[in-house]
Amino acid sequence: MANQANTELLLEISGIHKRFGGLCALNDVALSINKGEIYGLIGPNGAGKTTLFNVLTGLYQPDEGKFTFKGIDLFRQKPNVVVDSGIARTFQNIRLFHNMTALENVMVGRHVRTKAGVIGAVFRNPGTRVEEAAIKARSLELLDYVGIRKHAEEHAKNLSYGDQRRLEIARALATDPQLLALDEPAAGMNGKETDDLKRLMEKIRADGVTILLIEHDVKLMMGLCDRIAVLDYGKKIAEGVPEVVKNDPRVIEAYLGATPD
Amino acid sequence: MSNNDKKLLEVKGLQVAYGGIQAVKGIDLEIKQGELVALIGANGAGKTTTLKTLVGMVKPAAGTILYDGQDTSRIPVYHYISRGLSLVPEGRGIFPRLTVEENLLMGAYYRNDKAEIQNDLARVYTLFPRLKERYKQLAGTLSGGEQQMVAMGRAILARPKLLLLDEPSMGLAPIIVQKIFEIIRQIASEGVTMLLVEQNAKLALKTASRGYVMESGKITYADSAEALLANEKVQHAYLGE
Amino acid sequence: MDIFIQQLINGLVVGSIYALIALGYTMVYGILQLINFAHGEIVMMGAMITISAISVLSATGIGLPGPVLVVGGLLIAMPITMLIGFIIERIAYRPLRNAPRLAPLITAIGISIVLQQVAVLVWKNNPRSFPDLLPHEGHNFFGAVITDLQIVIVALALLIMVGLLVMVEKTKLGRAMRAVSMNQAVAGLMGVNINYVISMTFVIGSGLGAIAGVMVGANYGLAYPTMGFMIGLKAFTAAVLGGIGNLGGAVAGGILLGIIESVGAGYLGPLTGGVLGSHYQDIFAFMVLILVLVFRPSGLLGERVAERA
Amino acid sequence: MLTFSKKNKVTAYIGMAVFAVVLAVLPFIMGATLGNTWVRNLDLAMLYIMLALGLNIVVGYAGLLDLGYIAFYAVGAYVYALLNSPHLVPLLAGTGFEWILHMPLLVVLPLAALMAGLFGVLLGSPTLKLRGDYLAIVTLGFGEIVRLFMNNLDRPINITNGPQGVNLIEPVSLFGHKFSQAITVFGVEFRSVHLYYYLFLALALMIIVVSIRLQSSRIGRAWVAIREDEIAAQAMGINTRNVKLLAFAMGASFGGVSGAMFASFQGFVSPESFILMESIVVLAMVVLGGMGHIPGVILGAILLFLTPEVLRDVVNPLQDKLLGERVVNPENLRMLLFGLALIFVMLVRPEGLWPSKRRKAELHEKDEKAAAEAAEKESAHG
Amino acid sequence: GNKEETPAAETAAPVSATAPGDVVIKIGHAAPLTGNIAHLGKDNENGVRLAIDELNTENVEIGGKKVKFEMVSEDDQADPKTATTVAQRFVDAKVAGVIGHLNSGTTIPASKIYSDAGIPQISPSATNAAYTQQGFKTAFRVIANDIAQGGALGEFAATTLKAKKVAIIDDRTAYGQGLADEFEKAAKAKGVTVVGREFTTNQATDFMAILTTIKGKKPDIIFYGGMDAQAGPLTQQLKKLGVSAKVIGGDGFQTGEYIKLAGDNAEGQYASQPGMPKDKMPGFGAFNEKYKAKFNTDIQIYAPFTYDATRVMVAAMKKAGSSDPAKYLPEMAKTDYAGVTGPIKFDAKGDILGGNVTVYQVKNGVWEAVATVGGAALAPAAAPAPAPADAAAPAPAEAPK
Ligand SMILES: Nc1ncnc2c1ncn2[C@@H]1O[C@H](COP(=O)(O)OP(=O)(O)OP(=O)(O)O)[C@@H](O)[C@H]1O
Ligand SMILES: Nc1ncnc2c1ncn2[C@@H]1O[C@H](COP(=O)(O)OP(=O)(O)OP(=O)(O)O)[C@@H](O)[C@H]1O
Ligand SMILES: [Mg+2]
Ligand SMILES: [Mg+2]
Repeated sequence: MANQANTELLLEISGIHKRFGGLCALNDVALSINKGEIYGLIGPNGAGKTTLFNVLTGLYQPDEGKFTFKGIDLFRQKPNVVVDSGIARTFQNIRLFHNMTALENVMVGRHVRTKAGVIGAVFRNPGTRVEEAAIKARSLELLDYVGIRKHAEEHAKNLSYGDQRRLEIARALATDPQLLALDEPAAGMNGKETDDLKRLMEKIRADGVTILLIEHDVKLMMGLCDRIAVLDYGKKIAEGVPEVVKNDPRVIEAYLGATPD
Repeated sequence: MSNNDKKLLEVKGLQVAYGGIQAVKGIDLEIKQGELVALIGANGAGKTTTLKTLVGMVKPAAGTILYDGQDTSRIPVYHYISRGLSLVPEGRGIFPRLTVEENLLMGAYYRNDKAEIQNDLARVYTLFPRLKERYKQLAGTLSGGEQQMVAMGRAILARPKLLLLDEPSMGLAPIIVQKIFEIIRQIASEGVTMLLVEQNAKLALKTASRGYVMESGKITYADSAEALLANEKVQHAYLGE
Repeated sequence: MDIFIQQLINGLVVGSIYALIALGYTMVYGILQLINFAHGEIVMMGAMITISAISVLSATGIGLPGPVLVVGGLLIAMPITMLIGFIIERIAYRPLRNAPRLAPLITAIGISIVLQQVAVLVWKNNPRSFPDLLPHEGHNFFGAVITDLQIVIVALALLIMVGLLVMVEKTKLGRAMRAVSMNQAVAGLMGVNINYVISMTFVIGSGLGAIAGVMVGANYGLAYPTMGFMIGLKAFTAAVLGGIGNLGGAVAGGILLGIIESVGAGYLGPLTGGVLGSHYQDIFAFMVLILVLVFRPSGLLGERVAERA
Repeated sequence: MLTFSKKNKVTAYIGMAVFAVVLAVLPFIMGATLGNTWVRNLDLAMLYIMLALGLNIVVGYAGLLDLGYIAFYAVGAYVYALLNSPHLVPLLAGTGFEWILHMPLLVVLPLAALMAGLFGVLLGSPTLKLRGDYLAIVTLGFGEIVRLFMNNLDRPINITNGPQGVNLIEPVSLFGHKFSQAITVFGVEFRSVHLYYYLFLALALMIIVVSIRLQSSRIGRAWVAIREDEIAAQAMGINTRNVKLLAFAMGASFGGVSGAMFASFQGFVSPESFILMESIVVLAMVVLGGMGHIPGVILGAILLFLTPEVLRDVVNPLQDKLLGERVVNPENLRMLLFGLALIFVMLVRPEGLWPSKRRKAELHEKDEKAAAEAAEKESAHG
Repeated sequence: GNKEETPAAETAAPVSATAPGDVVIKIGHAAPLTGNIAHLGKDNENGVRLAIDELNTENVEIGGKKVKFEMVSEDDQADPKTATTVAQRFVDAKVAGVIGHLNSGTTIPASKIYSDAGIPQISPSATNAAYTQQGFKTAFRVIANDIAQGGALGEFAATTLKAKKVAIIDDRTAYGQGLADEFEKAAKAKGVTVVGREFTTNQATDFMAILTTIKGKKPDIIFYGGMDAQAGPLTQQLKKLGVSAKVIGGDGFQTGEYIKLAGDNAEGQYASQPGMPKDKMPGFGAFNEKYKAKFNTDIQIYAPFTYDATRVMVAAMKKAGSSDPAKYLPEMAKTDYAGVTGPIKFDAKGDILGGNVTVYQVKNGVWEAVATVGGAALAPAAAPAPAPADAAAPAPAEAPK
């Protein structure tokens, strides 16, 4: 926002509605995220944040609205198309492939960027072998990147909670996303671990990936995000730089309460 | 005052293992009647495991647990609650396809005093007016904060003597966290003894009178809450910048 | 027209029998998410034991009236099937509660084979005729015929469903059953004796199985050790059609399946100009099942628990 | 199937060579000691290995519970039977399509696989949205539909010859030699059962290799991912619809190959061979052996197929010896023991007799999963 | 054949009752001994056992040597695949001949293996015409085939019962469908109208839907091609619907079981049985008594036929002076034997010559023969089968409907 010249629009949604039976989980939501920013999404429990993530990643089909990413129309597209276009995510309740190793988890993330099929698998032609080696190399690199390379051969479910969160991020990064959507990555982490996570996110951003972040840790959000949007009852009630959002009376009333500390 | 010095819970040398993995490696804990004690520590330190062991969901490998002066090792899981031990589990553990009221009544499952149960239910509804509004809604459709309220309300209906809370603030909006902690203080003020496990260490220590710090299955610090808050090492390891 | 009404009645009766059995499947499924493949054999056991019990009772020579004999036989059979149900859960399912999902499915199949073979050893392979003791006076209903026994079957299916619904929705045991079905660990924390609740579910389901078995035996006049498989399969299909785990769904699915079958058998021929015939009734039934599930992936009345992402 | 460290490579190669020799002479050893029934049993066991490996792709790899798998076996069998028997002759007479009959094995076999694969897709497509037990019942229904069609497509036009089945199916003929006739090479007489043994062995090995290679491929990983968590798999960009259909098609085509071989081996097919119980038995082979683990599945297939046959040899003589008469109908006893064995094995080894590491791990997952599920709020809107 | 003392057992083969010097001749028997029709399979087995036990007391000599017979009985589970496995077991066990199988669906695939091994096979009960039309020299049967039985029933329905309209039901098994088709052909040939053709399965117990359809068509009689376990409840349900048309069918439910299952409603229904009426069978009375005495149960259906089949086989061995299949097979073809079921001779294909079919009716709760239809004339006439080598398809002459 500050320097218009440098901003490049990455994701734009408008008029998004999502209903579950009688409940309107998203009501006319509009967002636009610029390339390279860390964009925060906050709001009370049940406000529709995760639902918005699900819509953005194709897991839920919105009822109406507009959704473009890099100018490509992704409205009501299948998840695999969305991922292919460059959006990846993590889940609020960690959803790893528990009985695969950490490395295999990340390798699954490479699926969308590779193409060996049955023929390749069966005949193991040179092309397939090269691709397979590349998948592995890139995956190890990513494990290293998030700092859990030493756990590569462990089953995902045996990793500690914080490492599982990191693994989920590595897996998402394996799809080569331009936009990485993280759903409460710091939930259940203590202050120290949260700080580590914050540094990881800054590194990812520095490497050119735009981040969309949901978190209830206000301190983290205020310190990390370039801009923040606030959802309440499926509606966007505020948007702007942290300082402004923090002092918005509606946000205080619906979400922050009397400021702690 | 003598009553207040009574040890409600006394844990000695507790060890717990999952298969080959030792999750708790010989810890000692003590909680006096009416106390609010916090248990903090990193992920995987063994906090949840400790709580689960206290209510019989996990069997200890070694050590003794004396509750109200009695050894609890032979009690089946479903009898703990009638002895006054109640756990609000990590992740809330509500029954998604029961209504809010049915969930609350599950807390009183072991009780047969119908009139008293109705009283307690009314009390929960005054504590959480939000739940009264929604008593017929399926609990699975509630928001996270509301579910946490259901879980706490359910525990109240069990009339516990010792209430164990496992990360009640996890994933909740700040405003809800404040509310939950208000309620925790209120329940404590009514004389219920509590052991509170929290990732939000600062908040937990501010609420509790005493605290334990757990690290890789061991207790590393045991002190008054203020002392722990002031402890630099604790600050550095758990409280963040 | 009278033919059409007759076909509907036929379907209703078969359907009610399916429903009676489907209730047993659905109860167990509801609480454990387990297909109790052995339930069909419980039904068979109910019928076979009742036949034996009746012959013992009538051999005493007291000269009891027919219906009393049947009820007497049933009262002997029910506790036995309940015990069998209890034992099955105890030895074949309980140890596998934390095992991979398909393991109990295989033990269930094993149990079903074992029960069937035990029945063959006890009763031999021949079909047994079910003693003709119940009134089956035919009543004329717009030119169609329905017998007393058939009316009883339909009424019983509905009655038992209502009874079960009341139990599950209104009683403490019912609430505990539902709680156990959602989260066993937490239900235990609340003071629910999970093993007891699950055992009760099997005991009740198996008791119902015995009733269903007697209805089947009496209605068709025979029972045999291998009868459980086919009728169990149909009933299970009905339970799924209605939405497995849902008591009302079991009855709705049962009756619907019965009517589909009977209408399929009766009208596929004329409707297709004789190209298809009653031999396509099962195909027709399965096609309907698939169609229903494609449009309602959790059955007719099943809860649509969309998995949350 | 087995991995060896480098320094063990030599021993491994020796081991493999020994194994290969054993496989090669096995039918003759069996034939000499136990009779040709056992060579025949070996042949049939091989067919079941192929079947079980096919189902393993669907159930073991992709985690889709299929109770109607035998349908694909049936499709393969009928494709072979109809194209290699006199049955269709009157129907095709004068239509100009007579050429479809009597095609060489190398054409019929892929055709059978293809047809079965097609049916796999046909079954797969309406069931993609279904989960767990709903999928089970629909696949079960599908299996029955296929069998019923085969039983009833004798009127108005006689395509399958209905319950009478298709008879006089020609045996496999390779390199101009009919497998029904014995052949003598270097003084060794290879009988029909031997020839089939080597053919089936070759096909089974092929299927094993394909299974192994699929497992550790990009596609194999996608299957496991879907089995572990379908939504997460979707979110990783896996086109779950196509990947699942692929599993159905691959599994089905293995079944088709096995079915075609069954038809030629047996010389007769009828719908009775494709009843639900067969599907259940094949499923039991996969689960009992160790889902998703190829050696386990093979072991399961061999054990479940051969146990009843062994019991046949054991139960009667044993009763005669011990009791002097046959107190219990041996056939009942055989089934009884089979049932008890199923229960016993599952109780002792719920993860299967020879599970993969991954599956072993899964066994200890439930508690955590319950907690995770509880944490997840579930929604039940109508 | 005297009492053996225990010491002998040490040296003797594991076969229990063999004196040291005897030659043991194994005769295979195959039938379903488990499953739905195990009672029929057991009955077949009993027939063979009776014959063999008798033969063993008769001091039979073959080629100048005293011989002992031993039955090797196997369960084919009525399943084609199992049947071929069983067949291979017999071949391995070097049986001299096989009595079986019970069902057409198992007899046919197994016959190929026997043919390849050159072992004679006599089926006591597989009536599907295709069995003997494969061109196998080793395949025989001692029972009239479906063409004969269906034809006889059709004729009986038309001429004796004077039926004008019939409805036909079959159970979609090889047996039921085959018989029903033959009945349909014969009935139509006699000018009877087929007003309905319905289908059920051999697992079914509920027939209300198809019977309701049939009721609307008002047939004079209802033909059922299938077994007793279905025919029983089917008959009951007809009565429930108030249909008075008579039920008629083949040997599948000409059993005591049927009468039990259908209860009072069995009264007056018809079913046929290949062969002469039991009381007219030359040796049936004596056979029946022996059977009851030995097994303490009633004959189901085919025991007399398996008994005869066993004896026919042994008679051929005696004549040839050898139990080597290659040697006695030619004698089998020349069989001329007076069995308890009647005279037995085979035609060129191995079918019984002049196989009669008797129609029975339930009267006062028991089956009573009411007519014997001359299958003798029908059987050879109806099966011209010009090209024995590869004609598996139904004979083209019968194609037009
Ligand atoms: N699949 C679904 N079916 C029905 N209702 C749903 C579904 N998914 C979400 N909802 C409802 O939509 C609303 C928004 O939920 P959502 O999970 O998006 O909230 P959230 O903002 O992420 O909350 P939290 O901070 O607690 O994670 C809630 O009321 C929820 O119950
Ligand atoms: N069911 C289980 N099986 C095997 N290991 C387990 C199981 N539950 C927990 N563990 C292991 O025991 C250790 C302690 O776990 P626990 O859940 O008690 O930690 P915690 O302190 O509650 O952590 P968190 O803050 O993440 O909740 C961890 O290493 C964990 O991986
Ligand atoms: Mg959320
Ligand atoms: Mg914890």
